[in-house]
Amino acid sequence: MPKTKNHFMEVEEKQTRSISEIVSIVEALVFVSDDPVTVKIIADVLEEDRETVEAAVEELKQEYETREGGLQLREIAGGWQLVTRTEYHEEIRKFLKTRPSAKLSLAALETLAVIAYKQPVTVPEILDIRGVQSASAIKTLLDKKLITAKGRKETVGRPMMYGTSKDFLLQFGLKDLSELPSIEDFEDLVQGM
Amino acid sequence: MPKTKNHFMEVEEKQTRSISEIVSIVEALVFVSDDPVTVKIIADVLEEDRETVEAAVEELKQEYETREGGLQLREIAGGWQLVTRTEYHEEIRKFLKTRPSAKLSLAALETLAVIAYKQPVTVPEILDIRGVQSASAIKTLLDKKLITAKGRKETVGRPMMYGTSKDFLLQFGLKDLSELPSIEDFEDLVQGM
Amino acid sequence: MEQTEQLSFDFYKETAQITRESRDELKLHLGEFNGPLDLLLYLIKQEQANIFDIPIAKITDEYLKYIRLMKHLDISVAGDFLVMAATLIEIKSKMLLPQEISEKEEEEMEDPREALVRQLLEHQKFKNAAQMLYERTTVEQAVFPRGKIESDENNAETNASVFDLLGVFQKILARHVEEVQMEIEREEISLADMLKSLKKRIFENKELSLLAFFEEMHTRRELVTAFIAVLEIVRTESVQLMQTTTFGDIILKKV
Repeated sequence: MPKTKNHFMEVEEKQTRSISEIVSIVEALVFVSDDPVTVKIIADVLEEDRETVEAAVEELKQEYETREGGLQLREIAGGWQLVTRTEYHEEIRKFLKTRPSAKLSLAALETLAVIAYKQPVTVPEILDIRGVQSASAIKTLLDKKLITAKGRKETVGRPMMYGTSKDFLLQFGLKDLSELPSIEDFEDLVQGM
Repeated sequence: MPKTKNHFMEVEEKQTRSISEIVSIVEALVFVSDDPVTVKIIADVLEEDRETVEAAVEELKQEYETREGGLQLREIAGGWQLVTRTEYHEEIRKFLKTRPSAKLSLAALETLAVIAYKQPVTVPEILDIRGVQSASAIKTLLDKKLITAKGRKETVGRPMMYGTSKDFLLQFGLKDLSELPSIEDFEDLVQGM
Repeated sequence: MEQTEQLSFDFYKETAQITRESRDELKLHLGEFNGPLDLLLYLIKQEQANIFDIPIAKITDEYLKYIRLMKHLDISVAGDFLVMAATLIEIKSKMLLPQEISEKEEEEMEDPREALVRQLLEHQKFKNAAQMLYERTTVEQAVFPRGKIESDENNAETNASVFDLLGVFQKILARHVEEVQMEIEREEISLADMLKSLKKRIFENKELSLLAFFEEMHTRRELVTAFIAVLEIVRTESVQLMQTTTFGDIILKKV
């Protein structure tokens, strides 16, 4: 529809976006971005001029204000960002709390993997394998009762040893520790059964 | 604005959200959630009944469709999710500087098709249908979390059974497994080889 | 210069992937996808034959011709092809047998090709299903979820299964090996850095096993640096060397 005349150059073809199309693209870009997006970046990506993009952003902002929906477009730190409206913060907070808590962070998961496969294992040994401090991950795992202390190791400093708990078996659907897939199993799978 | 009369009870206060308010809250919740949100969760958080929330979701979906902006509300993997419209994928990709993510190999896709339609299914059964070893394809699918192990089959060798995961639904834009076209639908094509 | 011309696989046409190597050698590259069933479907199509009435002698000959081309194959893949070759030869010979129909068996006589045809049809169905998935994923790749927002940070969590656990563990091991290699390859650790880390270890744990500390070193150079660092720290800091038994481990202890 925007192609009203013949274009001789590729570049010119790109200029034929309607303003409402540009508004839509701005919305999509702001939505997918992790950080606030500047007009300049959008203009560069779309190869549109700054004024056009500024007008589009302004229109989008107006649209969100008129709609009075759950979201708003706001300018922050020199860029644009989609956020929820402040009115609904209570519901949002409540919702965010309901998210399943059985999930583990990657750090915790890594630490758990080391403990599961190397148990009983001490904190310095875990540090050695993971290459990073695991104190907070270990605390999380203890809190979630996925691991338990298994006495002290008779070595310098008598560090505490850790192993997996019964809850660990339950949560990962294992009858016992022997049901943990072995690394060799995995290799077999790769090589063909 | 919705507070037109005096309320004597806390509980009643919660019931006085207007439908447009609920629509807005649904939008905010869907936006903040990092996974598709079910009507049930929203209903629980808002302490509204399911039907009300369903109507609100439907209205929001209509609104997005009418607006024809950069975003769409869609049902996927049993929940609702905000995503960009397909039209603007080139601009978004350029903005995110991502190339289309590596597509699955044909071997992996074929193996995935067998698993999707025959689940739970074992490696020997997959071999039977595909006529080739599928070990590396299965490993790829496990790595990409498109399939998961579903326990062992009580037969000779107790082979592992596999089925599709929630990520599978997400990646292929399916509400649930019943949305897969039936395998018989593909039969007609056979004759036309 | 070896130039490899690759004719890529076309999803919509069933052409086997052919890699042209140097020295006029044509090699059929049979990836996992183009298994024996695919090759058969391909040959049947080439011959414009009816899948329900496969000219088995002709197709078998063609099939074996291809098999002969496959010299440098992955053994497990080649195995699948050889199994199919055997099946084809068996069917072919059965069909060549004079049709001695005993009265008893007459009703049960089955076309020797039947099982194969069933398998081919089943396979073709799933190939079509794979194509459907391919189309779906293409659409899905044009759709993007929102970027990270603040509430995600408080909840940077992943779901876990036993396989995740194993996968993660393997990655840690791989990373570990990599780090050790990198340490060997990169410039040796400086005395200052060695001192710093040694100090940190002693002050955090109050004491440190000298043996354990030395065992962490990956090269002779590092070991020497570590040794100098220990001497230095005993000289300049309030740290003592202690040995509990005559040949026992030496402990670095904060005074």
